[in-house]
Amino acid sequence: MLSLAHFLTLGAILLCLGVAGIFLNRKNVIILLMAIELMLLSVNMNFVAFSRFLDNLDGQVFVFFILTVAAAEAAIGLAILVALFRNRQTINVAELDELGEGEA
Amino acid sequence: MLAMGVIEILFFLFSAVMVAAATMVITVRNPVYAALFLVLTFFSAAALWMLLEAEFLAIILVLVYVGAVMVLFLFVVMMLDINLTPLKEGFTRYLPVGLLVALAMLAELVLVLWSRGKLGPEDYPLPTPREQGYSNTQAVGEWLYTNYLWPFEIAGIVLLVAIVVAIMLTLRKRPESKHQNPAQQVKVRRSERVRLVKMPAEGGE
Amino acid sequence: MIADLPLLSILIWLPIVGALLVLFTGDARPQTARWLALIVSLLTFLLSLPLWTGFDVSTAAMQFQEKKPWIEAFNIHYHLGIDGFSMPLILLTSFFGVLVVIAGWQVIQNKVHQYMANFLLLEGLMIGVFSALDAMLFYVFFEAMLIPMFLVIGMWGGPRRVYATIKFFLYTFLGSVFMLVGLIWLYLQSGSFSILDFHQLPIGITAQKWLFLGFLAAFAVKVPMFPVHTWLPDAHVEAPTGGSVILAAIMLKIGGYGFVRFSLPITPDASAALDWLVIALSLIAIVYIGFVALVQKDMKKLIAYSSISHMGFVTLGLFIAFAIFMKAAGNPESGRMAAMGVEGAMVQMISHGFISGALFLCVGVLYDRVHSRMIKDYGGVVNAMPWFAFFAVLFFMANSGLPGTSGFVGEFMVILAAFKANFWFAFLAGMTLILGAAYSLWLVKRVIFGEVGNDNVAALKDINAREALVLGVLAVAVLLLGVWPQPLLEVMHATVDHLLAHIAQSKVI
Amino acid sequence: MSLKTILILIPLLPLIGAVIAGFFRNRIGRAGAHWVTILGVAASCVLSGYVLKGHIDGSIGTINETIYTWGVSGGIHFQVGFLVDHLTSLMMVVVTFVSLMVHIYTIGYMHDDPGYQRFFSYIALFTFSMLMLVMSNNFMQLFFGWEAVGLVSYLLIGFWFKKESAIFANLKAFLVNRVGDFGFLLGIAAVLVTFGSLDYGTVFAAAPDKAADTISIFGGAEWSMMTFICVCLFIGAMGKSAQAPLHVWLPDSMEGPTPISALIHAATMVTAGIFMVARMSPLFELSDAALSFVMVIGAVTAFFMGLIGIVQNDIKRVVAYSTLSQLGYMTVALGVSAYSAAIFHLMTHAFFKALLFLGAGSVIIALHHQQDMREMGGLRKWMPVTWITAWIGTLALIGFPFFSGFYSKDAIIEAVHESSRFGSGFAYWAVVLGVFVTALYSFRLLYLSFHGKPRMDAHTRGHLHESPLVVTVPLILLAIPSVAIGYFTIEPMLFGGWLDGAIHVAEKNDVLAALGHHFHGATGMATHAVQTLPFWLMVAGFAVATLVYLFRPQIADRVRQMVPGIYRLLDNKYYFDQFNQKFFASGAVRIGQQLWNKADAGLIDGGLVNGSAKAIGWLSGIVRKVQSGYLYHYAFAMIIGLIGILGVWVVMR
Repeated sequence: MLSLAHFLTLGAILLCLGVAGIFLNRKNVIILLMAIELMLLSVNMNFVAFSRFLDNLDGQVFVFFILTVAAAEAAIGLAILVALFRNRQTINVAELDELGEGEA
Repeated sequence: MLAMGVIEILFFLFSAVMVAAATMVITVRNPVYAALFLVLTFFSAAALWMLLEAEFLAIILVLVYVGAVMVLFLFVVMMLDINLTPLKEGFTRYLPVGLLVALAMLAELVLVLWSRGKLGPEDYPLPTPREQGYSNTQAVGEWLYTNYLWPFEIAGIVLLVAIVVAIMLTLRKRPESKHQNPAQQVKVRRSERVRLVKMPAEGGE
Repeated sequence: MIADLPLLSILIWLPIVGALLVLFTGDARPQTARWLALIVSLLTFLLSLPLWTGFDVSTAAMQFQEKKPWIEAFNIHYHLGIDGFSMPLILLTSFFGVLVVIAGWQVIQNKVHQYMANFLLLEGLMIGVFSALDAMLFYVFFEAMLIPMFLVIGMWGGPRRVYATIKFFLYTFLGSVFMLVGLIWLYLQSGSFSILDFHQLPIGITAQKWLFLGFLAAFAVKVPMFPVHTWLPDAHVEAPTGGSVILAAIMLKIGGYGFVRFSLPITPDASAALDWLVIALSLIAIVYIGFVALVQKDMKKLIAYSSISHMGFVTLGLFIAFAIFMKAAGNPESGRMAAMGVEGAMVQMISHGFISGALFLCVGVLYDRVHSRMIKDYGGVVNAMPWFAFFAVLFFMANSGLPGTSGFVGEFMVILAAFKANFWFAFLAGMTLILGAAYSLWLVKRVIFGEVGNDNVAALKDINAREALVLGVLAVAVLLLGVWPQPLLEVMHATVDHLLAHIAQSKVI
Repeated sequence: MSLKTILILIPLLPLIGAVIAGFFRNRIGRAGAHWVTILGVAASCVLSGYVLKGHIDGSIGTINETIYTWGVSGGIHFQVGFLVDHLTSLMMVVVTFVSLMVHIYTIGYMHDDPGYQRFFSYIALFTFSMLMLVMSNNFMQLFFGWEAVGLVSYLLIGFWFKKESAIFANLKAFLVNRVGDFGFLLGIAAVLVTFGSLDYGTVFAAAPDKAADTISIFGGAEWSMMTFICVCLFIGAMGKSAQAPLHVWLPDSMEGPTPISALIHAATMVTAGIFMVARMSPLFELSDAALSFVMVIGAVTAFFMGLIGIVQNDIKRVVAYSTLSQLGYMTVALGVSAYSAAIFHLMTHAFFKALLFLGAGSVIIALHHQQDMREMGGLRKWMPVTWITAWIGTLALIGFPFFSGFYSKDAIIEAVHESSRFGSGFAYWAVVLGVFVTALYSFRLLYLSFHGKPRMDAHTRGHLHESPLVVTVPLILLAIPSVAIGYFTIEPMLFGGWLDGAIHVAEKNDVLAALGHHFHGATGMATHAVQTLPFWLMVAGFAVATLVYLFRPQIADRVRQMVPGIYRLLDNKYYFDQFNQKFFASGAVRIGQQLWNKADAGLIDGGLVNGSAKAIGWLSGIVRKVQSGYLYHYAFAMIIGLIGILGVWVVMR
């Protein structure tokens, strides 16, 4: 029998993959963004599962909003990326340390 | 677990595909491949949501996410002439750490999930399927346009702002490109365009 | 009729909306911005007059009340109303609203629209502070007020403006967060944010003491009391003239107002138990700051220190009430002198508003011409600017508490009441008679009188009609209040009596 | 016109004149300024005369009217109103008359001054303030007038604001007066707390009941409230009436124009303290200690300030020190409960001292603002009117029989002699020896400036001439009362009960009543004077002055060399100025400097404010090392945090 736990476990695995993705691809902003998408998906997965098992539509509505915001985020993130690339000719995160102390 | 019904089979199938695809997303070298694997992940997720009778969201995920957002990703990846070599540096070096962190987290999450022992089939059995004619889309729509009207409108504004911002960030004027400026066209005055020239009448000499 | 309108709301929001309109005029049309700001501020002032004419002096109840639910989840209301304490202060605010617009007319040449908008915004928020009867509403106005002031000093200020603004902001903010904690605690106890409910809420003595200290932190910084006063001289020195005027004339009063609206009625027992603290700090402020003012080399700094010293009378007047009660020991006739202290404090606030505002305007007049605030850069100004000298001497005399000017009234009443409480209170407070005259008139001697100090002074032009109008209006106000303070006193009798009757009762459960 | 209207008009007319002359000075011009103020003062002088006449013939009684309520607070009504009794009406006439004379005189004296209109505005404003002071029926209004005359005095001493010495003097005058006012205000506060009212009538009526009240100031020691009140009030009087040690401002105030020295710093304002104490007699009578204090202060001032007058060379300063000394006489009279004698001397002094000052002013104009007596001499040839009136003033001042000063001063000396109050022995010798001193410096002044050889330079001598009519007419008009007023008024003033309604003297203190038994008419008093010690001391002073300054000037130098210590002490005015400058002025500045640098800037700003900022800066300097700026570091930190929190949650659950 399928249970809520199955779905939640799946979500957990997905989240951990997203986290691992951030660690492994620490220099490539595009893949970082994708890893974030993975993590968002895991959250969405949980929401949908809860919505179904608790018979409450709020979860789905929230997924809807998360999708909206994620889309906006992706659009802006990519736009920043494009602007960044134009200015710096790179998307290597290791070279983007403006926030740190100059000499560090 | 002995008698796996169709639903269980489908669940494990799609789950397996999804986890595999997600693993590929974070491990392949080429971002194009990564994006494509992400598409696959989303497809699997959509299928799983179908199993959960969230048809509307499943479709939306495929249409909007796969159709628009991921395509955008691909565009960007392909448009930008990215030198991939330095980006992959240190992949193997960070592998152990990443795995360790991910596994630690997973362990914790699983611990949270299972140690309670209240999330099993007995506590939350799979609800009975909806009867014929039930429309998930309609239900979500009704819910959305009543209880969540304001947040919905705000979400719309957020999207609008995102569009404007994305354009603002990427728009650049190229000096060589020719385009018209309506504001300046309207503002123009006669003296700037017409020059009256006095010429001597012909044959005056 | 005008009286039926929601006057307080109009007074708050008219300047704020006006500020937005002024902001929209843009940088290119300074003249429009100026006129628009003038019209809005004049309108606000005119609309504030019905508050006075329609005010019922016989009752201590809140008048012109407005109440609408705001955040129902926390029982927060948009609740406005005024009594004898807040009404004069609102009038003072709207009055100065007009004056600063006129005062900044020519002086400010860059980003005029933003300057004017800032002041209108400030005006609306300050009126909001004085009329809010809901603690959360009060707090919002109280904090929001910092923003325009921050901008005014930060954008049009002097060379060290960044240091001054940050100091100003951190000081006041640090104080007010303690107040916020107190307000939330009161909410949890009473289930409402209404200040009037707080007044009636019985509270244990320990809790009262903590609350009192929380309020003290917020209001002592605003007043400012020794030893949290050091932000004021810096802020004043760096602020543009209009900023200094509003800061001295109105913003400091919010501290004093806070004491009568929060500390005294909400925590009367703690106030009685800790009155020695406030009295001691006030007396230190009066004497110590008097000495410090004496040696200032910068005119604005001197006036700023003198403000601190004068505001010491406000806190002294408010808190000697308890000492008088104790001395009167149940004899109600004898305890009535307490009212003189509180009323003296209120008069002192209004009067100090006029005088310090006028003094900063005077310094502004000189600064606009010579671009220096240093005393040594002047000398013999009277030779070139006789009319200016007339006003300056008048206001400095008022600052030193000359009878017949408003500066005398408050100090006189507070000293009389202080004597009732304790001879030494009156003795130390009376020192201001000497010190105040010393620093005020020494400045006059060095700046106004004497041979022409240098070529800059020789080239000075006397005040123009616009400056004369502003200073003249203030001079009339200072003299009128000094010769006949009864109209002002009359307004607050009922409220003061009510407050004193209230704080004489213990609130301890 | 009702009486109330008249009373309101009396102070208001000069005020209106002042306002018009001040604000519209350019519109109305010089003549307009002096006409409008003179008309205002003249009108109020006439009206005051009318009131006085009413008092004399009994058609007007004591008036106590409230004009308006200034404020009500704490159940106490502060009102503005007038109390006009015999004392007040006398003061009103003296004030307005001298003021009128000074106004007229000013037309000549200030003729060439660019601040002409301003000057008239100021002196008219002064008249208003002084009238408010004397006509007040309560302490608050008294304080108003008190400070207002101080303000005008401040403005007028610094009238020539370009002169550094003038603006120093006016600051000094105001501050020293403020020290007195500080005491005065505390006294008023004590009155209010004791009586619950500031109204004269209420307070005086209740005074006997409160005689036993006490106040504890230092710990448990109980002081008599009445003594406390009276001493505090008298400290105010010490400031205004320049009693030692608060006298230091008066000599310096001579930096102001001469008409001011006459009006404010001789005739009227400085006598406000005397007037005030007399007015408060119902309170002072209840405290012997306070009266002793008053008497001793007065005696010290009367004798020691007179001594300084002997060594001064500035003509106005000599007169100023003489004023100090005469004020001391009045104060002594107050101290022995001879209030009427003090007021009597106040009145006669107002006339002859104004006369002397204006005479000195006349000399100063003639010599083009030369004030040093060593540069004068022999002026009688050129300035006969000034010379004669100066003689009259001098004779009145030294108390020559039949002159007004004789009656008032002799009455004081006799009263002191009669008194048995603690310290009256000392006071008696101080005032008696003071007569010798007075005669000495007065004739010194007269001889040095009007007699002997002319010592001014030839150019000045060539231009010498008598002053114009606007100057000499006031001199003559003032000379008349200087001669005669004592003779005609001593009987009603001192023994006829003229002031009985205004001044209260306890039975046991009434020295004047005791004197009254020996009094047999003004003529008798004058002829009897030949047998008294003061008369012969005066003659001795005259003789010494004549010998030293008219015939043998070298004696003065020899005496100076014989007692250099005393000379230096007197020349430096007992080092009061140096002490004040060092101790109070520099001391206050040094305290302020220390407090500002050490406490304000050092401890609070440096330690607490910037110190906490520095501490935070130091801490964040350490913490900022964590902020590498690399995105993945932040992500890493977030994830670690997440794992940590999750772990805690798992464990804690």
